[in-house]
This record gives sequence, C-alpha cells and structure tokens, in this order.
Amino acid sequence: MEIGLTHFLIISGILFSLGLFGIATRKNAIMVLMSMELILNSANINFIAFSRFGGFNMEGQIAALFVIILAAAEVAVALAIVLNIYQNYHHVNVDEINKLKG
Amino acid sequence: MNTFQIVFYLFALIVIISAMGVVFSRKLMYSAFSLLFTFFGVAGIYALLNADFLAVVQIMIYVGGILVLIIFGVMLTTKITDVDMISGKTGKWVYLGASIVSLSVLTLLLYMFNTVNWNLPGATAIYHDSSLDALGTVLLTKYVLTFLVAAILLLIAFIGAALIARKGN
Amino acid sequence: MFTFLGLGPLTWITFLPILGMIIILLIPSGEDDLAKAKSQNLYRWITVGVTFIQLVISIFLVLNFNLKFAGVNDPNSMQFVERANWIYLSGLPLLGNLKIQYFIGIDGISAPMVLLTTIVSFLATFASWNIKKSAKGYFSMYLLLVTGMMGVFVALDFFLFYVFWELMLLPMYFLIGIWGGANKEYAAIKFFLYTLFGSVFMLLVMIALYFAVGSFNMFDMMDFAKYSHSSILYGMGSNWRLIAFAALFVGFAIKVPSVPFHTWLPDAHVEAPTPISVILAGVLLKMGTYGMLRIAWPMFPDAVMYFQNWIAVIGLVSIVYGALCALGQFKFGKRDFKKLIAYSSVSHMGYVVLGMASMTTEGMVGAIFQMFNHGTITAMLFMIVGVIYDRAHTRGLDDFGGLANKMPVYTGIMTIAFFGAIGLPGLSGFVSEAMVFLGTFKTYPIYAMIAGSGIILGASYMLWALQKVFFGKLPERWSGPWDPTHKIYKTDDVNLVEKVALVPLVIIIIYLGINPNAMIGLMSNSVNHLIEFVKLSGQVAHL
Amino acid sequence: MTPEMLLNLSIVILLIPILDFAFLIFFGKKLGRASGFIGTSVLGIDLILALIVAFVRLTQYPNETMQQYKFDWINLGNTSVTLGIGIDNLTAIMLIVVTLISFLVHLFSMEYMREDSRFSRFYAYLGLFTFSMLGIVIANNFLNMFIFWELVGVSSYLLIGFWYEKDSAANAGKKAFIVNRIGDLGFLIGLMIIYSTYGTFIFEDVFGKIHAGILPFNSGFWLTLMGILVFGGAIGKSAQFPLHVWLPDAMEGPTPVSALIHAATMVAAGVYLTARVYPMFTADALLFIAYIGALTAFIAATIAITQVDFKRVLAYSTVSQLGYMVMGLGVGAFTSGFMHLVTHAWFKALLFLASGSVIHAMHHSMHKAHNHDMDPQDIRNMGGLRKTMPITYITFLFATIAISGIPFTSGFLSKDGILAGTLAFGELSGHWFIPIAGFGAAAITAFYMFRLTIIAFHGKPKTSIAEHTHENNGFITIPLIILAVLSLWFFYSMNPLNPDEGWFHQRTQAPQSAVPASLMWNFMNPEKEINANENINVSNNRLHTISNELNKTGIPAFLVTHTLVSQPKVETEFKETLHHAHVPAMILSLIVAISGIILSFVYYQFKVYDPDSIVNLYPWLYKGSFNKWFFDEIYQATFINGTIGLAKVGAWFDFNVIDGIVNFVAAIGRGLGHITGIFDFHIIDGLVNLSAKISGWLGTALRKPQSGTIQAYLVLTVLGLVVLILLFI
Repeated sequence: MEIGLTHFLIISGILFSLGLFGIATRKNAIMVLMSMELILNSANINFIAFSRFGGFNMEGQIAALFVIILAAAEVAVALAIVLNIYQNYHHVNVDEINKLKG
Repeated sequence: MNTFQIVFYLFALIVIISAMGVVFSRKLMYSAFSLLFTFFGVAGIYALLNADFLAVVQIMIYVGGILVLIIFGVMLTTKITDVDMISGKTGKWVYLGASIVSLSVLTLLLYMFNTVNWNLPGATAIYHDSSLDALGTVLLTKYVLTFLVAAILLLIAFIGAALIARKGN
Repeated sequence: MFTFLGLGPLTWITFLPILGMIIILLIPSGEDDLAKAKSQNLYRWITVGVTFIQLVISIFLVLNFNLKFAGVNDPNSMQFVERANWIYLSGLPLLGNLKIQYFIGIDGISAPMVLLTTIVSFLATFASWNIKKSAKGYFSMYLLLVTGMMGVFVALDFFLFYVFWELMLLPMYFLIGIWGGANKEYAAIKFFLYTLFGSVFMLLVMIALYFAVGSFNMFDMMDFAKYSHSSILYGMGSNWRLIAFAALFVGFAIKVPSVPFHTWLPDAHVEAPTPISVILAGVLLKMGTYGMLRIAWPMFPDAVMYFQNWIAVIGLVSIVYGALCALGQFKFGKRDFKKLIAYSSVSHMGYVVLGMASMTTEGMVGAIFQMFNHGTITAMLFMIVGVIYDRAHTRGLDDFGGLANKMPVYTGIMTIAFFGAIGLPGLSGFVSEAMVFLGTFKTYPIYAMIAGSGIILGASYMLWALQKVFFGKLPERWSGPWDPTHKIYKTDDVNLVEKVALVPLVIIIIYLGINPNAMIGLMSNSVNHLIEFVKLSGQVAHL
Repeated sequence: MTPEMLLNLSIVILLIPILDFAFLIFFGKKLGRASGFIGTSVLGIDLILALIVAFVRLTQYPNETMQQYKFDWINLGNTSVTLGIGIDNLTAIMLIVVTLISFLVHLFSMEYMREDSRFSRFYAYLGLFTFSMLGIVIANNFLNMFIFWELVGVSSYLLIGFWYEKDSAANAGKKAFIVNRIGDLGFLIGLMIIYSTYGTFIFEDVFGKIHAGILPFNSGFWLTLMGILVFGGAIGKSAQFPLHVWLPDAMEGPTPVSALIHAATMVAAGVYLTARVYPMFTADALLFIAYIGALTAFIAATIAITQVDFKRVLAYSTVSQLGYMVMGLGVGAFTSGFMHLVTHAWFKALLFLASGSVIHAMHHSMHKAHNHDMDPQDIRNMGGLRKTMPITYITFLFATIAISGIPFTSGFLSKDGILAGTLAFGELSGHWFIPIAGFGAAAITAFYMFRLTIIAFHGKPKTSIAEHTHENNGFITIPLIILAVLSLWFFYSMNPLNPDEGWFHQRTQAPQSAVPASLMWNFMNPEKEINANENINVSNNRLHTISNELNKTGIPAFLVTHTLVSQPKVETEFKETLHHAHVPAMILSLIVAISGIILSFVYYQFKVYDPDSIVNLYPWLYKGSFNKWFFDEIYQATFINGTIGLAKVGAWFDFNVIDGIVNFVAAIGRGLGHITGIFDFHIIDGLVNLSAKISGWLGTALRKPQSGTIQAYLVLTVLGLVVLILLFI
C-alpha cells in the first residue's frame, strides 16, 4: 500500500489521543506539559502532511514553523509558572491546585 | 514494500511507542527521555514529508531547547530526596474517564481521516533540493510581518518568563 | 495647504495635546520623592512644549489667514479645511443613513478663539507650576481638556462639535473635583450637572436638525433649501423652530453663563485650582457664545430675529445683575476674591450677549472682540489671585492690604488687569465694550444706556478690590518669613514663572488696546457676512 | 513751517511724555533722584516744542480752520472708526497751558517731593498725566477725546491716591474715579447717539451734518439731550454741580498734583470739551450749561468761606471758578469763558503751588520742632507768614488779586467778560438768576480769598511752628514767580480794561452754532436770519445748498472754526448787547469785588467785628457751609447706600433664590431618587432577589462537577466536543 496522507494523519491522531490522555491523567504539571508537546507535534504532522499532499506548498510548513516558535514560548512561560507554583505550594500537583473550585 | 514504506513504519513505530512511554511511565525522567525519542521520530516523519528544514528545526528546538528546559523543570520542581521522582497517581475514575474520552477521540479521528474526502488539489511536486530556499523566500516576503510579530512575541514571552520565575515577587 | 505627515495644521493643533497626554501617561511617576520631582518636572515641560507648539501653529494660522474669506455659512470660504468620512453607516433602523464627517476648518469667527485658546492654555501651564498632587493625572487631564476646547472651536460638523463639547466636560469635572478647594465635590457636580443639562438640549436640537437635513454638516443645517418637507423644523418661523432655538440658546447660555443660569460659575471658580479657573474663564465661557454665533444664529435666523429683544434683555440683565452681585460681595457673605471676579465674568459676558443681540457690525465685532479680551483679561485676573493665594493661602479680601509696597511689580500688573477689566481706553477691554455700546445703541438705545451703568458698577467693585488688596497699611502677619502656625506669610514679589505667565498677557492687552484692528481685521468680513445672512433669512421668514 | 510739520511736531509733543512715563516706570527705581531731572528736562523740551507749535499756528495760520490728520483706527469692512489729531488756535493755546504748568510742577516737585520714597514713580505718573491731557487737547474727534479723557481719569486716580498708605487718600482716588465715571457715562451715551446718527466721531463732520439738518431720531429734543450728555463728561471732570464732590477730597494728593491736575489742567478739560463741541449745543443745552455753571460757582463759593484747610479753600475756589467758565460758555461769552480757563490756570496753579510752599515750610518747621501731631494745612495754625516767606506771600497776593478780578490782572480781563456775558444773557433771555449768581459769587470770591490770605499770611504767628518757617529754595520759588508774572494783564491785551483788542480775543472767536436756527436762541442767530417770516425758508435754502455742496465735494462746505476772521463776522443781537453790557458789568464787578475785599479786611485784618458773631447769629448757615451743604452725606445716604443696598439684594437673591432654586431642584431630584430607591428596594429588588435565589439553587446543584481541577474540565470539554461532533456529523 502506497504511503499516503491518511497514514500520516493516523499517526498524528494516535499522538493526539495519547497527549490528551496524558494531560487528563498526570498529576505532575511537568508531565502535563510534556503531553501538551505531544499534541502540538501531532498538529504539526498534520500541517506538514497537508502541505505535502494537499498542494499547499510552503504554507503548511510555515504554519508548523510558527507552531514550533509558539511551543517554545509556551514552554518557557509555562515552566516559569510551574516554578512559581512550586515556590508557593512546594509541589506541582495540578489537581491539588484547585482554587477555581466552586 | 519499498524503502520509503519501511522507513515510514519504522518512524511511526518509534513515535507511537515512545509517546506511550511518555504518557504511561510513572517516572518523570523516563517520560522525559521517551519524549526525546518521540521528537526524533517526528523529525523523521517530517523528513519523509519533504520538510527537511523543519526536521532539523524540530531536533534543534525541541530536542535542544524545549526538552532541556523540561528536564530542568523536572529537576527544579522535584526534591532531590525524592529518589523516584514519581509522578503522583490520580484517581481511578479519572483514569477511566480519560481513557474513555481519549479512545473515543481516537476513534472519531480515525473514522474521520478514513471517511472524509479531502478534495485536495493534489500532491505537490517533490523537491529534490532542500526546501530551505523556498521556505526562506516565503517567510521573508509574504509572511514577513507574522515573522516579526512572532519574533517579538518570543522575546516578550522570554522576558515575561524570566520575570515570572524571578524569586520573590 | 500646509500639511505635516499628511495631516493639516488644524488636526495637529487639535490632537497634539492627546499625543502629549499619551506620552505623559507612559512616563512612570516614580516612587521616591526625588524621582517624583523629576517626573513632575518632565510632565510640566511636556505640557509646556505641547501647548507652545500649539501656540506656534495658531500664530501660523492667523498669519496665513486670508482676510477676504468670510466663511460662516459658506463651506468654500472656510480656511484650513480638513474633511474625511468618519462614521458612515447605512441602513440603520430609525436613523437611516448615518453620516458623520470629520470636518474641521476656521473662519473669522473661530480664528480669534483658536488663538485665544492656545494663548490661555499655554500660559495657564505656568500657573500650574505648583501642582504637586498627582501631577501625572493633572497634566494628562489638562491636555485632554485643551483638545476638547480646541475641537469645539474648529469643528464644522455638529456631531463632532458635540463630541468635543462633551469631551471637554469630563476632564473639567475631574480637574475641579480632585484638585479643587474645600467644597470641590459640590462645585464639580454642580458644574457637571448644569453643563450636562445644557448639552441635553443641544443634543435634542441636533438630532432634530439631523432628521431635517440628513447629515450633521453644519453648512447643510444652515441651508434652508436642504430641509426636508416632512421635518418639524421645516417652515421658517414655525413654532417648532422657535422652540428648538430657545432650547439651543439655553444650552449655550448655561455655558456663557447668562443670568439666570449662572450660579455654577461662582462656585466652580471659587473651588477650582488657579489654572483651571484661568481656563474656565478664559476659554470655556467663550464656548457658549461661540456656539451661539456658529450654530444658533445662522441655523435659526428666523428665531434670532424673533427673540432678538429677549436675548438683548438677557445680556442686559447679566451685565447689571452680575455687576451688582460683584459689588454685593463686599457687603454680603464671604468676601472671596475669586467670587468677585466670577461675578464680574457674568457681567462681562453679558456684553457679549448684548452685542450679539444687536445685530449690527459694531455690536457683533465688539462681542467677538470682547470674548477675546475677556479671555485674556480674566485669565490674568485669576492668575493674579493665584499668585496671592500661593503666598497667603487665602482669598479673603479682608485679609489683604498694603501690599503695594511689598510687591510693586505685582501691583503694577494687577492695576493693568483691573483697569483692563474696567474698560480703560488704551487697553483692549475698552475697545470691545465701546463697540458693543455703539452697536447696541443703534438697535436698542435704551438698553445701551442702562448697560452703561455697568461701567460705573464695574469701576466701583474693581477699585474697591484694588484698594483692599494693595492700599492702606500692611497687616502684621504679612511680614514673613512664612510661618503657617502663626499665620505669618511672606510677601515676595512675582517670581519668574509667574512673570512668564502674566507679562505676555499684559502685552496683548496693551497692544490690542492701541491697535485693535489687528484682531478686528480677522473677523470683520465674517461678521458682516453673518449679519447679512441672518438678517436676510430672518426677514424672509417674517414677511 | 507747513501744516504737516506742525501736526508731526504735535504728535512728538504728545509722545514725549508717554515715553518719559515708560522709561521712568521701568528704570526709575535705579535712577532714583535722577529721574526727577530727567522728567523735568524732558518736559522742558516738550514745552519748547509746544511753544514753537503754538507760535507758528498763532502767527502763521491764525485764520485757518483746524489743520488735521485722520486715520482709520478700526476697520469694520463696511464702516470704519476714524481717529485723528488736529491743531487750531484753541489747541495751540492749550498746548502751552498744559506743558508750561506741567513743566513748572515738575520743577516744583523736585524740592517738594524730595523725601518721598516713590520719587521716580511720582514723576512717571506726572508724565502719564501730561500725555493724557495733551491727548485731549489735540483730539479732533469725540472718541479720541473720550479715550484720553478716561486716561486722564486714571492718572488722576493714581496721583490722588499716591500716598495710598493713608486710607483717606486711597478713598479719595477711588471717589474721584467713580464720580468721574458717572459723568463719563453721560459722555459715552452722547457718543453712542453721535455715532449711531452720524456714523463718525470727527468734530467737523458731525457739526457739518448737524448743520445739514440731520438730527438724532429726527428730533430737536435728542439733539439737546446729546449736547447735555456730552456735557455730562464735563460735569464730572470739571467738578460741576452735582458731581463736584470729588474735587475737595482729591486734595489728599500731593500738592503739586493739586496744582497740576485739580487746578489748572484736568478740571479745565471739561471746559475745554465744552468749548470744543460748542457748535452742537442747542439753546436748551446752553441754558442747562449756564445754570449748572452758575449754581456751581455760587454753591462752591459759599462753602469756601468757612473752610479752614488751606487746600480745601483753594479747592472750592477752583470749583467755583470752573463754574464761572462753564457759565461763561453757557451764556455765549465763549471767548471770555475760554480765556478764563487760561488765566485761571496760571493763577490757580500759582495759588496751589504757593500753598504747597507754605505746607512744605510748615512741614519742615514741624520736623525741626519734632512735632508730628499738628495739621500743617490748617490755616488756624498759620499767620504771620508774610515775614518768614516773602516771595511766597507776594506771589500769592498777586494770584489773590487776580482771582478777585481787580484791574491790571489777567483775572479781571476774563472774569469781566464772563460777567458782561451773563448780564447780556439775562437781559435777552430773562434768566436773571445767572447774572445774580455770577456777581454774588464774585463778591464772595474776593471775600474768602482775602480771608485766606489775611489769616495765613498776616498778623502774628498763631503757633511757634509758623513762627519758625523759612522761605523755600529756588525749585519752589521760581515757578511761583513765573506764574505770578503770567497773571498780569499785558500778556493778553495791552489795554488793561478791554480784552477785545488783545491777540487772545482776536484768535479765539466764538464758533458759529451748527444747530438749526429754530433750536437756537433767536438772539444768537445771525442778524439777517432773525426775521421770523424768512426763518424757515432761509434755513431750508441753506440746507439745500449745503447738501448740494456735500454731494459735489464730499467735504462739508461749512467748516467748524474758531478763527473765521477772514470771513465776514457774523453779527448777532447777543454780541450787540454784550458790547453794551461791558461797561456796566465792569463797574458792578469792581464794586462787588472791592466790597468783598473790604469786608474781609474788616473782619479778619482789623477785626472790627468778630466773625464768630455772625456764626452765632445764623448757626445753621455756618454749619451748612462748613459741612459743604451735606452733599457727601446726602449722596452717601441716597445713591451710594441705594446702590449698595441693591447690590446686597442682588447678592442675597443670587445666593438664596437662584441658587436656592437650583439646590431645590437638586433636592427634588434627590427626593425622587429616594422614592424610586424604596420602590427599587422592595419590589424590583424583590423580583431580582427571587431570580437570584432560583439561580442560587441551580448553582448549588451544578456546583458539584466543579472540582477546580483543570484536567477534569479539560476532559469534560473534550467529551462535549466529541458529543457535538457526533451530533453534527
């Protein structure tokens, strides 16, 4: 079977689901962050796959590039927040930081 | 099965297995190292998709930057005395719910990928040279403003991160 | 047309203060005393710079002003016009098409006012030199106020005019309410409500006019041919038109202020800080009479001719009543220096209304010239009160006396200002008052004669105040050095900053007293045109 | 010298004092005493220029009309306001009067004001005053005159209140200014009538148009009123009844100021104005003027009898003499009235400067004796000054004789002319009150002036202070001597009994009236037009020809002039009668003057009778005179308190009623707000609370899933997304 668009999409789908699961179940904030990276990567794969097979030339790659930039920024800020949380709570367990609780 | 397919499946396998490692491993360090493999795998897939420059970028930024950052994060937020550096467990109900949701999302996605008729204009011609040239041209002409904005955003994010993470206040 | 960065001089002169305000807002005010003082100084100089550029632009405008162009109801002979579509909506429920233009320009009526605004706001900056309390807020509000005032004088679109009119209100409220005196909240709210009350009338008439002509363009509203037949304002001399004019007139008369809508003025003046009093008396009051000339007169010529007599009576009553109240200050109630000048403002603005009601060239020119002169002279008077208030922390007239020996320069300047207010020949106030009298006599001889009593009353209260402050013996406690606990105040003469604020006004007052044509030349063409237009349309209506 | 040069030179004369003022205001303090020298020498230059101008005008162009220069001051597009200056014989003479007296006062003040702390300021003010006065003199139009008129008022205010540390001085300055303003209001209304009727302020244009038959509101009454209103300015400035009250108070100013302003020049401005606009007065207006003058002359004279302050006696004498001048103009004795202005200027300035000399000497004497409580101006403290201050005494005596109207003095020449005019007027019009008041005042004048001289200078010193006075130095005595010489007859006419032959009378003939013949005294109209039948036709014809000429040339054929000698002299019945009244008037005035002098010698020098006996005989008469007939008190009670009362009512009304209404409306607003508040609270808020409770219950129920864990939210969100997608696919 010729490797086509769908193959890549399936990989990205799996990656996405794994990321989602990770975000939902992990307690540690850093783990949550890692899972988020997975989701971002899956999206990037989609972009590039569509760029390659969809005839969008460079547009998809450009988008992926910006996603990478954003990811870098996001991680930087997120880690800073995590460090801050750690200073305040002395742990980084997401489920225990429930100030939003109604 | 040609070489392309072999390489593809190899990379797909690496990505999926290492991703599972990231998600399911209880030890933080294991997860982090699995993430390293995932990134490599994704970079390979990029290369297969004719996006060689992005593949390099993926390795440089994700592996060289983000991952290092994450590992630092791990080190800084975990007490050294905690030898295990284990991520705490969440409740069973959460596990169950998350599993259901993730699986259903996966099913849904796979169903959609298989059934949707994308109605695309057709595959792009494969570049035999590096895509770097074309990418650079587009980036500095059509998307120059976006590029600049992204650069500024990155700068602001880093300054902001430094500010937030500053000790005390 | 002279442009800079694609924008004309009027846009610059109007919005430059906003630019200055943004810069001021971006500069942090500092935390410790040293940094605070530094930033305060910076705010001051930015304000001085901005208002100075405005002054330069306005002088440039006046020098390049074509005296042959009349303006008034003819958009083609307005000068320095800038025009762009601002809000253009179509298919709105009820309103249909909404056409609001950014349409500005000046003619012979507004040119003196633009000049006056820049002069007064530039010099009032120096009167703000001692503002310590939250200088950042003060100066940014101040600049916003300047934009509002300038906008009112250059707007040629009624909606734009209204926007600027209201824009001016807000900073004024805060400037009185935050930086004011003991009873500031009362005064600020009174000012706000009074003016708002007036603007509601204006708004109603504006909307009615909009429905009549289908745009907010002032020139369309002056062109009776453009009135739609279904509008209530159609039909010269109709009752609705008279009512609309009366409402508009009340809206403007509150701002002037004419008796009986004047009681906000003494309170606002007494409570406002010095520079705000200066602006209030120097520029804000003129907005009322300017509005009458720019809007009420040419848009409702029929109603003006109908109410002419009553408008003259209002002007007359303001003159005499204001003067009596000012005179009454020294026998009744607290003898507050500022209150005295506030009532004198009521009296002097009465001349403006009387002159405008006379519908003669002399009266109308006198009225506009009086607007300018009252602006400069009263600004000076309030600055003078500010000078003494800075030293003595009191405005009670009974607390002063014998200052002439201690403060000779101050005495000299104040004497000039007072005689300017009395209408001494050789100073600008005389020319405008005399012109108002000469013009009014042609239309209403008896009113002119009665109004003449205002000059006697004016001399009485002004000279009385002069004597109270400067003549006689110096009270013990003015010997200084300053000691607030024992109420001993030093009396040093005017310092450099105060001189910078006062001396230009002295020069203007004397120069225009000797060569009034410098200012009258600007407006005579427009005034003649306006009178001709109003009389012609008004007569047509009453045929 | 061409007329242009003459005009340019007079502009220079006008500007020199104001430059002097500006210079001294800015640099005076540094200059100190030197400012006096500067001021005096500048005024000396001014005087020389004025003499040149006057000489040229009076010799080269004695018969020409006013030479003038006009320019547009305010251009209104369709109209314009024109100002200008002009020179004629009247102006030329006034130029000399003003500059000479100003110069002498400058000189005098060098010594008199030597110790004042604001010496330079004083000289600056003198410069300002001289400028304003010169402006009045060379005006060729009403507006110019009014402008400088007011400036004179201000400089007078500054000079009267020069010693403002004294409350009385500051009050006097204020009073002078405000009382003057009342007169000026009349003037201003007069200007309004003139401008609205004639559209111009230039004298000759206005008179030309009046002559052409254009009347304000087409009524003779308004023309009369216009004249009276303009004359109102003169009432204020020349201190005529009923606005004379400010002048005596103005004596609070330094004595040189009194001499300059309140004796010789400023107060004369009113008379000058009346003379200047003479052609526009109708018969009724002239009668009004004559009565005002007569009343002033008489009332002021009666007050002067009992005053004890040296300067106040002179002040009332001034008021009285100004009344004479005004009366003279009113009855038609134009030339004599104007001449009296000039001659009076000399001798009254002399009297005041001499009084200044006395006060200065008294002051010094007090200073040496370390006595600071005595009033140096009270004549009861003087006496015997004849011996200690001979020059002052002799010059003062000269002036006293002149003011009493004894032959061989200038005062006789002018006063006699006025009295002859009143006699003629009384005879022709039947208003006999005017000559009676005139002669009565003449007698009283002679009496009180000699009373003053005798009490102050004769007899034995009444205090040791007076005993130790000394004659002052040259700065003070030289002006006195110059003025004393000017009080002699030969400057004006070689014949000491008849001024008609002198150059002065030749060059200041009465201008012809411009008002229509029907509004003028019949006996003042030209002889040929008296004929009643032709009266109307002739004036109509004249009107016709004049309007024709107006159309042709644009210049009115009739030009106002005071020197129409080259034209045929207009003979009127009045002139005829005046000529005949001359000798009887001379005899009568001599009799009354000499009887007045004898009476004062009888009472005060030889003390044949005790003056107190009369006081005891008619105490109310004495009290009334001493208290100035209670004018000040009456004004205080009526006008001032009335105005203040009105002002109080106004202020009260403003504060309580208007502001009350505003606050009341605000209170209603608040009250309504309160009611709606209650409604709000119970009903509307009730409903709101109900719905709030319902949503509260719902909230509690829905609260359970809100664990606060972000992850749970995420899962739920994604679940929702999935469900939605499923629903939509």
